[in-house]
Amino acid sequence: MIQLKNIKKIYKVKKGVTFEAIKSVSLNVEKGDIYGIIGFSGAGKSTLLRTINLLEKPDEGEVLIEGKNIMTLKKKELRHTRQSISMIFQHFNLIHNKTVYDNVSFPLEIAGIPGVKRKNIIEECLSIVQLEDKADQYPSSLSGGQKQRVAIARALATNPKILLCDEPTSALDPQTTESILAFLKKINQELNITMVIVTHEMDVVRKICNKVAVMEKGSILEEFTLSDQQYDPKSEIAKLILNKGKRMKLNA
Amino acid sequence: MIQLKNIKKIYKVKKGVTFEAIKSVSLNVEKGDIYGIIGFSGAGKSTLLRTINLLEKPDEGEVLIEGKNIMTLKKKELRHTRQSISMIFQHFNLIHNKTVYDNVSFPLEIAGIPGVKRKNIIEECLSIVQLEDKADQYPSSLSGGQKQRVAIARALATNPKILLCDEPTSALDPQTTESILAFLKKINQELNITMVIVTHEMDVVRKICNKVAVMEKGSILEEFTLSDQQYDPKSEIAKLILNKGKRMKLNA
Amino acid sequence: ATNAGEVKGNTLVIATNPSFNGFPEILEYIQPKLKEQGIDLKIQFVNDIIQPNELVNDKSVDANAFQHIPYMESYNKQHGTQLVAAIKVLAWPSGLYSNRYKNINDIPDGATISIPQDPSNNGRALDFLAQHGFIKLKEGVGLSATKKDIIENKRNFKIVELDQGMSAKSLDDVDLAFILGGYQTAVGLHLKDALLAEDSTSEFIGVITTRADNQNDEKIEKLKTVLHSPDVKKFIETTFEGDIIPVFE
Amino acid sequence: MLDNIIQQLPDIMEAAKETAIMVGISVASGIIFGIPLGTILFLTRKGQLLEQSYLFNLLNSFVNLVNAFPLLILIVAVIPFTRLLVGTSVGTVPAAVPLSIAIIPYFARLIEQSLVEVNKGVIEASISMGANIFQIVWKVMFVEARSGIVVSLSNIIILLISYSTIAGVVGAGGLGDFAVRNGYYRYQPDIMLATVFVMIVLVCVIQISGSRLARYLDKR
Amino acid sequence: MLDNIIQQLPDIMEAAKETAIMVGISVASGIIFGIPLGTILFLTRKGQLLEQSYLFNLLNSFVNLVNAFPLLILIVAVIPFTRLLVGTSVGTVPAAVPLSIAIIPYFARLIEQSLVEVNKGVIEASISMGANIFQIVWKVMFVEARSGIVVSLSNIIILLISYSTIAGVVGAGGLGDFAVRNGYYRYQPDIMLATVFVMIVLVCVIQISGSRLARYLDKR
Ligand SMILES: Nc1ncnc2c1ncn2[C@@H]1O[C@H](COP(=O)(O)OP(=O)(O)OP(=O)(O)O)[C@@H](O)[C@H]1O
Ligand SMILES: Nc1ncnc2c1ncn2[C@@H]1O[C@H](COP(=O)(O)OP(=O)(O)OP(=O)(O)O)[C@@H](O)[C@H]1O
Ligand SMILES: [Mg+2]
Ligand SMILES: [Mg+2]
Repeated sequence: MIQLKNIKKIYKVKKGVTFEAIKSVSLNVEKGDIYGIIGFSGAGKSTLLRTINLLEKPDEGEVLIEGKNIMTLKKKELRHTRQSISMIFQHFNLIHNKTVYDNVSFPLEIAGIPGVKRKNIIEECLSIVQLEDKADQYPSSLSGGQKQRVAIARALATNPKILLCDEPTSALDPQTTESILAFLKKINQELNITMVIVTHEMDVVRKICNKVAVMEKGSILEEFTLSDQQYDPKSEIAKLILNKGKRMKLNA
Repeated sequence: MIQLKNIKKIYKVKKGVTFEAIKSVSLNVEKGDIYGIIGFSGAGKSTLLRTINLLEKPDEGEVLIEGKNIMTLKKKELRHTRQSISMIFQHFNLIHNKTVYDNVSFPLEIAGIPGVKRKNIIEECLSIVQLEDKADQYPSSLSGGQKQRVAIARALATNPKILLCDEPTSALDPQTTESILAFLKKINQELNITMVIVTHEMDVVRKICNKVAVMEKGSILEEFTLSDQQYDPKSEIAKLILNKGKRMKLNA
Repeated sequence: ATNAGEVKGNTLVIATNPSFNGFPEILEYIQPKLKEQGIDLKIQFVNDIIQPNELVNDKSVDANAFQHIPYMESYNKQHGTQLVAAIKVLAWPSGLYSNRYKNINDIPDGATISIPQDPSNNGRALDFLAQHGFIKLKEGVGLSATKKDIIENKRNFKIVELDQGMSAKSLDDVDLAFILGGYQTAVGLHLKDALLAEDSTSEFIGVITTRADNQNDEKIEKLKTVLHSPDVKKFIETTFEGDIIPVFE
Repeated sequence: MLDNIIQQLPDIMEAAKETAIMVGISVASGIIFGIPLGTILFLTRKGQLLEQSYLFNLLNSFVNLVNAFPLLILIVAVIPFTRLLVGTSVGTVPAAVPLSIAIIPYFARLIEQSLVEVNKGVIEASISMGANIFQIVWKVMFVEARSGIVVSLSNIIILLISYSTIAGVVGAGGLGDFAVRNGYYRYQPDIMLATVFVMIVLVCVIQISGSRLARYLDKR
Repeated sequence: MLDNIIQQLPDIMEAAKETAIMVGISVASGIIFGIPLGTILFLTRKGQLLEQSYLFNLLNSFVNLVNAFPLLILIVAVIPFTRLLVGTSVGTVPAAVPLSIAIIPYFARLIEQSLVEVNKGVIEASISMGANIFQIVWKVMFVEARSGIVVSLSNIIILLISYSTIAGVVGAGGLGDFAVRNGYYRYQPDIMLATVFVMIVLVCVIQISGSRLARYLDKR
């Protein structure tokens, strides 16, 4: 579904100084995967995620979506492809001068969904994130978690084939997280939506991911399937996931 | 150290419609406490925290810091009091046109700390959050976690008596969170800094808080001491903390 | 432009409007001649028709050179000043010009006529039109006439008021334009091309203006001598090709 | 004194009407041409969505060129164009042509600057949704920048009210010209004061309603 | 034609110097008075840090009042003040007085608008640190708004270059007046073109460097 081939991303920090945020990373996400990307702060997770829909144009490498190299697509085709890839941003990126309702409506308008249909979809999405009562408010009057939930609702609205999530539950309490994760799992299974989730919450990984990549300093350190009992984790963070996973099982 | 008495905060949503974000909340934080505030998204945690340094002026009630009602202070005295209360914001609120170094320097300049001393303090703070190498960069070129760490460094710089943290580790990976929490614990013990931490990460509560308040819909549902083995939690979220706490002990 | 005010004993400061044809050229031409007489002529350019008089009146400058006598008189009346016409220099005979018609008798009813809007020439144009039977003005308004003083406009002329600098440029927009002497050259016309023109003995004589207390000043006397020389006369005649004419012998 | 003013009141009102016509037409052209021009300037800038240095440099130079012209010279310079457009170059409506030409690039600059202030993350989000440029501009940038645009709009209206004075040279009339001609040149200070007073009231109304509207539209 | 221009070149240069003086002084006053005025306007607005509706209304009315005056009338109206300040009312330096008075409120508006765009969270953060108003303004607001301020600054310089034309009525000279005199009244299109060309170059230099600097200063 998603293939990244030898992606490299270099930022210019200042004159003469560059920073290699992604160093030749390859990744293969299959249809129906919920693929977790974890790693230290600053490892390059968000950057990598953003190359998948070409928000960040890699300096080297290829991005394939359903086998097509989207870096060679014409603008119009790229836009079309992007309409089937939703994204939840780390900093939410809501439109401040639109109400919650209109923020969720926005991707639907872009996708050309007629007005009559939109209303139902929006209300449904808002009810998933339990924000029906805030529909008429503007983002600035929302709490952090509420903003994040609007961002989630917005991403779900268009019923995407691929969902890219950058720390989608970072501002949410455990119960809300739980219910959102359950919903994501459900749409993953029922609608076969592929997801890539950047997160630092090990619980999130354990609860819904089937595969995980661990990033460090711009490279993928290791990549494993969560159900793989044999797997011998290399990184601390991977051990944390797998060990805890065992512990939890013991306690279940 | 910090006493909130019958705090009430009402927002005007639109003409004629108001929203009671805080409904008569009282709270008592003692010197040296690490006081956790947890609860659902939108419960009023951030709002309550922001009343402590009067960023949000309560519509009713009193805010006492070290026994003094700071709502009756003159502007200058209030500023002075605020200089000893640091805050880590949920959305970081870094100054975008200042480098990481200058962002950390800023509260020191306000506190009137001479230039020569500042350099050492700033470097120390940046090393605590492991961002020495990003000192010359601007916030826009930082990852989400790095921004949060700058906000932490900035809050620590002035060596405050009180530290108000709004989800201080929400954007951080487990290891970084661990090291920051360890540091917070350390300064709490060594310098007797009082902290109020709003968080949705149960791990954070378990690891460093000694007291917890659970908020729901603008009220404090319950309040308990973490070391209190007898305590019978009412809310789901409190059970989550205490139960898991037990589990972890079993596994230790 | 220099700052006025620092007038020394042998310095003569004259304010002039650089936009109007005639005086600026003449003043620059006589500068060296006055120098020979021991007078340092300083020209203060002021692009306005009120300020030059104000400056003379409040003694910022010694004299000005831009206006005709009727304007000076009405200015005196309005502002309560006592400016005097010290030296008569030139005349700018104005006239009615047209790009659309060859003869003044061809001008149809309802034609558009442009006139200058500045008060020094607005009344002058209206008065001219009245004298030649285009319109009738209220009794006795004379040169201070405004459009409102038109009491009869049988032929339904449409009168538009423009900046004097615009009148020649808008010849393509109007049927007939009252153009002040000197501006017609901008579009390659001369006094002889006018369908109707003021005669050279009209009262609109450009003068050097000064204060009453100053008019017998030695420097003004010397200025007069220099200005009224045959040399200057020839200069005016050749420079302005008959569109601006000297009024002294 | 009051007599004089009352007597001239119809003329002042007529002048106000002329100002309204000139400013109205120019503001309309400012909106119709200045907003797109400013938007294209912004979009074709280095590092922006439609980066296009040739087009940007062309438009930027054009904007600078017009902004460099003293208004009086601009009025004269565009006479042939004015004549082509409205048949004549004298009068109130024709005067709106050079005023429009003067205000369009100036407004475009203000629009450009308002768009610069739009949060980049929001634009990125709409790109990620597959929005086309038109949608991004119309549904995101203009929405986010709307309060700044409203303030700029009231600024240019105010600017135009005093600018239009100069259009008096082509017989446009208007309040400014009326004040200058009757108040200054014909020395009727009372008339001048009365006319300027009307202008001040106009300006206050526009500024205050602009700033109210801007605050109302700003939900950030 | 070229001969004519070359012959007048010294005059054009002299006019450029006059423009530089007028614009220089006015821009300096704009910075010295306009920035504080705009800042106070912003701070005393409803809902802002120093909310003070009396002071705000007073200053706001003053700004509107000055902005409502046609420049010519303003120049004439302040003559007594000019004379008090610099001893005379005619010449290049005196002309800078009304120009300054005209530009200060206008610049203040632009400053006010730039400050509105500053992120509220950042201001809140500095309040929470116990910063005083001066520190908040100086170390936060101006820092965050600096690129907008730079653009506004180049905008007013450009505006002043063409504004200064009107100062010809008090004998200020300058490029605009020179162009008007020669090109408009005297009909020497070559001289006018040459002069306007100098103005265009000036404007381009200012706009481009302003916009470069603004982009360099913008780290958001
Ligand atoms: N300016 C405002 N106008 C109206 N309602 C507001 C405003 N600010 C906050 N609220 C409401 O007050 C409630 C409490 O907000 P607050 O930010 O304190 O929540 P929180 O507990 O911090 O939530 P989170 O965990 O999601 O950050 C929310 O329901 C929010 O929508
Ligand atoms: N525009 C930029 N210029 C320079 N460096 C940048 C820029 N953007 C990102 N970086 C650097 O690239 C690295 C990777 O950033 P990225 O946002 O991908 O990290 P991340 O893994 O998502 O971290 P976090 O968990 O903290 O969000 C960081 O070290 C960051 O400082
Ligand atoms: Mg990230
Ligand atoms: Mg919160």
